[in-house]
Amino acid sequence: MTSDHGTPAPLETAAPSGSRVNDFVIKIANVNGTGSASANGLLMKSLFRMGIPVTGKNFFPSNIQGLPTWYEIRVSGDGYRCRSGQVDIMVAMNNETYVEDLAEVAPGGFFFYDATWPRDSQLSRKDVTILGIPLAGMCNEHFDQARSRILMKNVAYVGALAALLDIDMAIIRQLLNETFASKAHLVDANQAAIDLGYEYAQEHFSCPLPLRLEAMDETAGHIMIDGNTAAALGCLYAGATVGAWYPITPSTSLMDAFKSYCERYRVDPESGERRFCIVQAEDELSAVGMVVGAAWAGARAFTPTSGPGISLMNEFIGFAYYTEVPIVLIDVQRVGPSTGMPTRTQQCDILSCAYASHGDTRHILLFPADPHECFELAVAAFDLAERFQTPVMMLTDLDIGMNDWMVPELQWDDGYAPDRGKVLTAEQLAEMPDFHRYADVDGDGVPWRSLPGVHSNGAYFLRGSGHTERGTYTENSEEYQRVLDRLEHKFETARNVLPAPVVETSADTQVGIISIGSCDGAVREARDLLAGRGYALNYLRVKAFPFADEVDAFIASHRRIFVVEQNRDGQLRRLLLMETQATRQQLSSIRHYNGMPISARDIVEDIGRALSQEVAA
Amino acid sequence: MTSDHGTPAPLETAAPSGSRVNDFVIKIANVNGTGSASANGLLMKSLFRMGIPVTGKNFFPSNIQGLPTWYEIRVSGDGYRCRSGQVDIMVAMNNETYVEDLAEVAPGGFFFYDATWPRDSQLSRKDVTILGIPLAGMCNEHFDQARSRILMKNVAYVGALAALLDIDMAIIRQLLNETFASKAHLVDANQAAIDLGYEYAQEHFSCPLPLRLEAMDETAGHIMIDGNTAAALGCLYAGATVGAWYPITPSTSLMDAFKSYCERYRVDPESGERRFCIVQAEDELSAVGMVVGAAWAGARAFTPTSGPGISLMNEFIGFAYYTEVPIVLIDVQRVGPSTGMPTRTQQCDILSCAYASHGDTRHILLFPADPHECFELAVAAFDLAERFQTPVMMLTDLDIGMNDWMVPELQWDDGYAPDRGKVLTAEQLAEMPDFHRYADVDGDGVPWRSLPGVHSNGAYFLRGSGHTERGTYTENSEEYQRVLDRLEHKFETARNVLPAPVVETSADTQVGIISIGSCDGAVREARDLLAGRGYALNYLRVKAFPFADEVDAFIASHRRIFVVEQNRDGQLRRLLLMETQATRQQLSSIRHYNGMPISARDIVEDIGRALSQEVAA
Amino acid sequence: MSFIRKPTVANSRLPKNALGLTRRDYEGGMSTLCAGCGHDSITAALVQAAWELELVPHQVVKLSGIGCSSKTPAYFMSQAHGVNSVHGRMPSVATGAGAANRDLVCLGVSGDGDSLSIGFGQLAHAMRRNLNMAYVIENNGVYGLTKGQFSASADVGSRAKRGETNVQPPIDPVVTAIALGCTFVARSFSGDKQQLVPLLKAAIRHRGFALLDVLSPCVTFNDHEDSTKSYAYTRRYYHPAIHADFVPPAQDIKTAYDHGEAMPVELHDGSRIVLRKVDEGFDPSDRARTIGFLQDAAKKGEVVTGLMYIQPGQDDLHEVNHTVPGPLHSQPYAGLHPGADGLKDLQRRYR
Amino acid sequence: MSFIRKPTVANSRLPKNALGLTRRDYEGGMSTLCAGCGHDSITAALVQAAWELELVPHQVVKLSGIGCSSKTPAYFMSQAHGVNSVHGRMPSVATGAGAANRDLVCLGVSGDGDSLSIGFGQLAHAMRRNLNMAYVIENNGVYGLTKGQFSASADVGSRAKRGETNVQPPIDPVVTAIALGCTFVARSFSGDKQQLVPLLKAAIRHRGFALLDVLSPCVTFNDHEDSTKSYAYTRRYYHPAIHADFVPPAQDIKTAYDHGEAMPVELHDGSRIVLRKVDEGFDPSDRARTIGFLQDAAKKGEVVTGLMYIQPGQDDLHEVNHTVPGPLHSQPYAGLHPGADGLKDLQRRYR
Ligand SMILES: Cc1ncc(C[n+]2csc(CCOP(=O)(O)OP(=O)(O)O)c2C)c(N)n1
Ligand SMILES: Cc1ncc(C[n+]2csc(CCOP(=O)(O)OP(=O)(O)O)c2C)c(N)n1
Ligand code: SF4
Ligand code: SF4
Ligand SMILES: [Mg+2]
Ligand SMILES: [Mg+2]
Repeated sequence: MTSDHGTPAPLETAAPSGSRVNDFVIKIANVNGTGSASANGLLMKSLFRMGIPVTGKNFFPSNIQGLPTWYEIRVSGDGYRCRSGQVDIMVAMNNETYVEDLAEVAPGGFFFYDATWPRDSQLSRKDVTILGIPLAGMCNEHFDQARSRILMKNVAYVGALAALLDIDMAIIRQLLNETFASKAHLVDANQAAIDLGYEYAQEHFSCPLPLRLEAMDETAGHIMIDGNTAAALGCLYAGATVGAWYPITPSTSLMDAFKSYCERYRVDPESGERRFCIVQAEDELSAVGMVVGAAWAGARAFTPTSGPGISLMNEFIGFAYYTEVPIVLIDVQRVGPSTGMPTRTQQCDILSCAYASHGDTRHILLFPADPHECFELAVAAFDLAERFQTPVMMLTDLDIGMNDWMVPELQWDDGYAPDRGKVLTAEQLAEMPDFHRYADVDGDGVPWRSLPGVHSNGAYFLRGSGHTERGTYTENSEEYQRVLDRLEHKFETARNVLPAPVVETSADTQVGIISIGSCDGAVREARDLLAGRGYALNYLRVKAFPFADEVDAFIASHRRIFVVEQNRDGQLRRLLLMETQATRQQLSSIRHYNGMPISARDIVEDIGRALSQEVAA
Repeated sequence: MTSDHGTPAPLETAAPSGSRVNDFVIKIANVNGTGSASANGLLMKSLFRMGIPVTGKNFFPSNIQGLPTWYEIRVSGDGYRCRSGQVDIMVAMNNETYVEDLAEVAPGGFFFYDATWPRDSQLSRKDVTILGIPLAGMCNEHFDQARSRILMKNVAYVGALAALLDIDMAIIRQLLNETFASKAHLVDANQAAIDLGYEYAQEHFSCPLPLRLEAMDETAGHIMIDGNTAAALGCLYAGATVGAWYPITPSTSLMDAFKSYCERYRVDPESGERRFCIVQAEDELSAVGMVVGAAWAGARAFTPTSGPGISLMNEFIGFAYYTEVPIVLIDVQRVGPSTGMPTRTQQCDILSCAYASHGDTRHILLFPADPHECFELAVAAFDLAERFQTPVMMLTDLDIGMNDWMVPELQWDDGYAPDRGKVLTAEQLAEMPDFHRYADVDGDGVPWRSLPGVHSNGAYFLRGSGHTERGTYTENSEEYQRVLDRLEHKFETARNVLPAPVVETSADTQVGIISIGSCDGAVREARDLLAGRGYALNYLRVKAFPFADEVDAFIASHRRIFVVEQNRDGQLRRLLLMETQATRQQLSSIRHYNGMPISARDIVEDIGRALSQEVAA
Repeated sequence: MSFIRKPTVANSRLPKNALGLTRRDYEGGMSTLCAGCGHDSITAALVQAAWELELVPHQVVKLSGIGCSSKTPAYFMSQAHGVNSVHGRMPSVATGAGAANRDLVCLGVSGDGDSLSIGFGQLAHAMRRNLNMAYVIENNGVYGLTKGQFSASADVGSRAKRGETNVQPPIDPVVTAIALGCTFVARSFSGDKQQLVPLLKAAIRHRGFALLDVLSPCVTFNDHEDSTKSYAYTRRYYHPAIHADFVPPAQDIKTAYDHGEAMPVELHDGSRIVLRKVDEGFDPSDRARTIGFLQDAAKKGEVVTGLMYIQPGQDDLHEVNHTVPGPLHSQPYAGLHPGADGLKDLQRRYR
Repeated sequence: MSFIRKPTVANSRLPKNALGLTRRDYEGGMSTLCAGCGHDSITAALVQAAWELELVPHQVVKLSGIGCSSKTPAYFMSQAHGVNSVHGRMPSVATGAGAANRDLVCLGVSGDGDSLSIGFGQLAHAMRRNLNMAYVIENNGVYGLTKGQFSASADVGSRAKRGETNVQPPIDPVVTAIALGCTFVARSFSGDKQQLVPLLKAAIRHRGFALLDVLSPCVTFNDHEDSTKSYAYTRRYYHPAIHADFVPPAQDIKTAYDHGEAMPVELHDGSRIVLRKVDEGFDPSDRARTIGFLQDAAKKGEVVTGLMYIQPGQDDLHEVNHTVPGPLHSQPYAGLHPGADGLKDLQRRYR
């Protein structure tokens, strides 16, 4: 039969790959500003509710309305969280991108488009089944307001997919009820759109497709959440009370979430008094300055930002390092250099954060791999910053921060109390007429600090200029060096107290992978694929800088290590060369930096080739 | 005899070291704001004119008036230019620091102070000859204005030293005539002060001291100049026409010098029109922004700064890297982190400059070792910046920039023409309706550029956001990556075109030293001293980053290498580990970072110990 | 090297200016802004003004920072060079470009966030230097590109789309510019092309720093009820205080203004701005009174527009510096240094 | 840990304030500034004001940027915490400190370079937030610490020690602050302690941002002839426009002012500033007129001093935010998060 829309498609011929359950990728091509987000959310949530592991990745433009945007949902019964690297079902809602969208579909896949307008004949592809549904047409008939016609068109394709993939309609209904709890008319409108799509598909196609869904029980105890929200919850639970920020993609939603949670949990119902203070600064220099001031005054304070913000914060980061003020920065990395691609992902600020600011400076960095770790490490960031009285930067990225990830439910131990580190009380200070702010009294390189407003014995002068162990101004070589050397000692003390790397040395092999952050999912799948090809690889994922001894141990016990990261210059590899015993020969670089989240394929090809050459040689 | 001032000192007893000619250190301790600078200059110049190699180092406070300041003159017939690490003659003009100043004198040395006021008995030291001259007293008798009394006191000690060290009085006279050319009365006043000191010394002490001077012919063809002035001359000869800056110690005098030379050589005598434009910016973000704008518009433009300025310039540096605008930055390094010690020296911005700005960025760095190289490399900086269309940073330091060094006369080849790199003319553009700003048309990674105002075919949009080879906006992975990969290619092209390292592999040994910038003098003297102890070491001094192949070759051919640098974190060593074949085992770190210029001793001790242990082992 | 040729299409039927260029020759790439965004109307006005002024496209440089507004230089005069600087730092880049080549016609387009938040310091200092440029603020009271946070120009009581109400006093770029000594200060509205085009022409021709604050509603994030920067609000409280027309050197005022008391202000190149007051309590040469006038109007919530202050004849950056005519990069190299002999000579004092 | 004890000396004979503290208890380290530097006189005035206001030293935070002026917080109130921030960024640090602990008495001391050049943007935005602090600019028209370059407050025609004459219009912090809506704006002179001390007290007690521009000659780089910021020039053209006295809550005005028409301005804590005009053409509650007055005076080269503008009762940063009383770091941790159950609960919507 022809692949014109209407008549059922001869799936056998066009889908040689045959039937596949709970293991394929749906990609929705749309135009931004048309409210496709809620439809995509509805679609993904319903799969999640069916107990099937899913991940959703949003590829949107750095603009507000009218440009192409894509949403990619990977259905993976095996629970793989990264991009698979191929598209099986394309929902093409944007005729501007029909051609490239069709080209992206894997052989045997499906191309599903809005057939309200006659389709461009160029579109046909022998190895792809093309399904057309007059979505706009149906919605224009059924709805009268212009806006709802646009919105419902998107909801309608969810209905169609429900039929084609066998999504549980009860779950969709349930989700609509929850989403529009109070507004019944919206529930009905959306349900109507769902039904339009559903019924049309049932009528015109042989449903379900060979790529289909089956309920499982793999999502229990999990949630779907983005890293910025999770990090914001971490800041809430860490007891951060001052947040200063300047809006910048992709970090903006982090402070939005923190704000709304504070408004929910920290406003006195009677008085309306607020137990937090969030300041929108005029730029990042000011935002970090506010955080320095607040932290110095005793509050837990933080600022979320992205690359350009880190560059602007450089001077203050060095100030906080040298004056030992516990500030927390969250860098949601995006594609650099400069303004780069604000809505694409990369891990390109590793080096600039590790040594941020002029002069001899080194900083504690934390590297979460997913939203769950964003929550945990955000809490840790504040404890570590105060314990070591130094800047702590958590580096996430756009992929983690703005996409919905399926992760285990966040846990909280009510026994937790913030670790304020060495802060002197009024009583202690009263006993201490000769307080030395910068002396190493305990031999761990960490001095004691005092907060303003507590006791006059604690008064000292915080200065970025040369200072003695008492905090007084100096230009004396020995006095200066004593403080600088202690800072190095303090950094060493921190090394093995930081979150430990994740090590998986199951396999008895001399070959391994070291990776970081959001590469984790792709690395895990790649290891399975390589194992399938007979290459077993051990794995270490760094969670913090400076690197713990385990990192050196792992390096020492592996002949060859592939360093997988998402930047051009192999920044993690460089850091390992500087800060561990690793040699260049040992560390091969696998770099992916085109702005799209890394997939297992990006890794498997390179490693496979490298290892096969080894064998050959 | 007693060491009270007045009666001749029994030099034999107090000066066991016996007589030394043209090889000792004079240090003058004074109070800043008392005009000691000119007296010290006079003293040093007169030795220089006697044909004796000298270096002067100024240790001044970060304040304007009333604090201790020191000036150290090393007299070295052998031509060593670094600090010797000991003081033989202390001229103590500041009773606030008498105690520490006396303590600093080497056994057998001399302590020369103003005996107008009875001296503190604590001062006596058996192994040091103490000479008192009532300088203030004599000057108060002889001069009547308060100000000239203070000033002349300083000139008077020059007179005394002239007697004690046997300085050629004719030369002093000559210098006074030159300095105060037009103002005869000043010549007389100064000469009078000289005579007061001279005659008093002749009368009361057995002159000359066993530490004395003898005319030589070792300074012919040389000049005494500071690095900031030399760098300013480099900018003048390079044809830089726009300078933007924000004052910061120790870089301020660089722009001052550039300005005065421009006013001397670039102002039309008739019209008074100026062929340059210097803008004092409101801060460093603005200064570098102006340089970016000027360079983009076609002028050779630069900004001098120091560490804090580099931190503030980070965002724009990344912008210029990615948009390929040829800007020149001169970082006169001072002690960090943060404000640090603005009037002390360090080499602590190496790492932060090499990778300045967020995202994947790497920059061309130049490392002059003395004022002579400041001149040469400043010129090179502009040629390289335009040839490779990227930021070039020249890293000097306070020691080079603000101290007077004896260096070979600056040479100029009138055949030189600025290398503007690949700039398209109006004619070329007229033939080029489809100009691609960011395409690699020649295979060397360097694109062609067009200047505003030249031809409409050359019009393009300079943007720090993702761009195609045509310079148009993109969020497309491939288009983005093509430009980013070319940037890396361009950087590789530059590698072996940059100023080559200075290599001295005379000795047939597997042990070597790699060093940088102002360490050079100390390293050279250290090599001689170590050779004396039987340790011959080869030597490589890097002059540029990225490192040329010679650096890898040197590393490959040496079993053990000592990396000598002036910072805490071994930044050059880290850079070598990242960017060359060097292994950690190979590179031992010798770090000196207390703010004082490194001396041969600081190196010899460590290397000597390390090597003797090797033998032992 | 070698580049591919691409044929250029001539559009013959459209009206041409003295340079033989049509309006289309002053247009740029396709806008990617939201349909109805005020910024696009300002782009159209800029095209009109440039065409009428007969600007030579490649002599013009378009500069901006980051933001929806800062994207617009890509949407006009594609034959002119442009810079999308880093956020808030365009004034310094413009200063450098202007310093390097005084012949360039320097045109800045920015937003209220780019200019009044992160960029306020640089903007103030560019005014102080009386840099020769026209600087347009496309003012919508929000950060559009980052989805609608309040900017420093948000008015007290204005409600954001997300619900919160602004309580911080706004920075009024016009009042501030006048207080800072800016030599040309005007306000207009993206919806009033009649007023905007002549003001743009005058701003471009003014030698020195010309600030033009143009209200430019953000249809997506700040065009709702209770917003004081919406189309509806602006139209409702719109108060043109003075008409300003631009008259090129050649043309004679008489012919241009047969009636109405007109006050011509002569510019450096002989062109004039002809002012006609609508509002008596107002004098565009008296700083303090204008500020008072504006602040009283602000209390009433009025949006006063027109040429608020002008002071021609004040030296610009190059007049202060006595810079040679022409681009500095075209200065013969020989004139920039004293050569080998000069170097020998000047080193005497270092001996 | 263990620290060495050091005996503290009590100076019994000196007069004590209500807290039993003497002036000496409000002093700091030895100044390292040049003999005669105006900044040292301001330090003395600050000591006097703090002592008279009976400030609890450790409740005060002293903040500054970088510069000779910014060194001065080390020279008073050694029992108060202090911050020497990075150059020009003190306002943001003060904002953070103030945000974290509203009980602190926030006192900023800066220079004209630190505040009007590199720091102008931050200063403007701190004013806009009406941060509760007193901000003193020790204004000498130059960058002292870097040896005398002109700053943004240098007057047109003022000659530098090295000879060049300034041609760029100055940024007048008082005019700019008024234009930006600052709620307390005053100018004084380091040489007039009579006027300075009460203004400092009023500025410290004013709730909101109080800007105090104090002319403070740099004897080393800007006190020569042809300098408009010298002692001589300032004394010569000195023009106090209005007297301002500070009266603490308890005290009764009558007793304080038997004669002369006094206008008392009540502050949030019941204390008052009593103004007595010297100059009729002047009203410290009318922004525009004050600006006009100042600009006319500036034309005559006059140095107008006094409390130029005051607007009490405007919400400060915390009143806007409805922040709880007391330091945020003393909020019980339990009240900052909903605990394990709350976490379980709120995650429902992520399923
Ligand atoms: C250093 C830096 N910080 C933050 C951002 C994010 N950002 C981009 S545009 C913008 C605000 C733009 O507002 P405005 O200038 O008013 O332009 P509009 O979009 O409203 O026209 C911000 C905060 C950035 N690009 N760079
Ligand atoms: C980022 C940075 N840039 C430059 C400097 C150098 N610097 C120190 S103080 C100063 C100017 C101070 O002027 P002002 O604030 O007027 O203080 P004054 O010394 O005149 O009292 C400058 C430019 C610095 N410390 N940091
Ligand atoms: S978001 Fe607002 S400012 Fe940006 S393009 Fe859309 S309407 Fe214009
Ligand atoms: S240089 Fe000027 S400002 Fe600095 S201390 Fe000396 S007199 Fe004061
Ligand atoms: Mg805006
Ligand atoms: Mg100053």
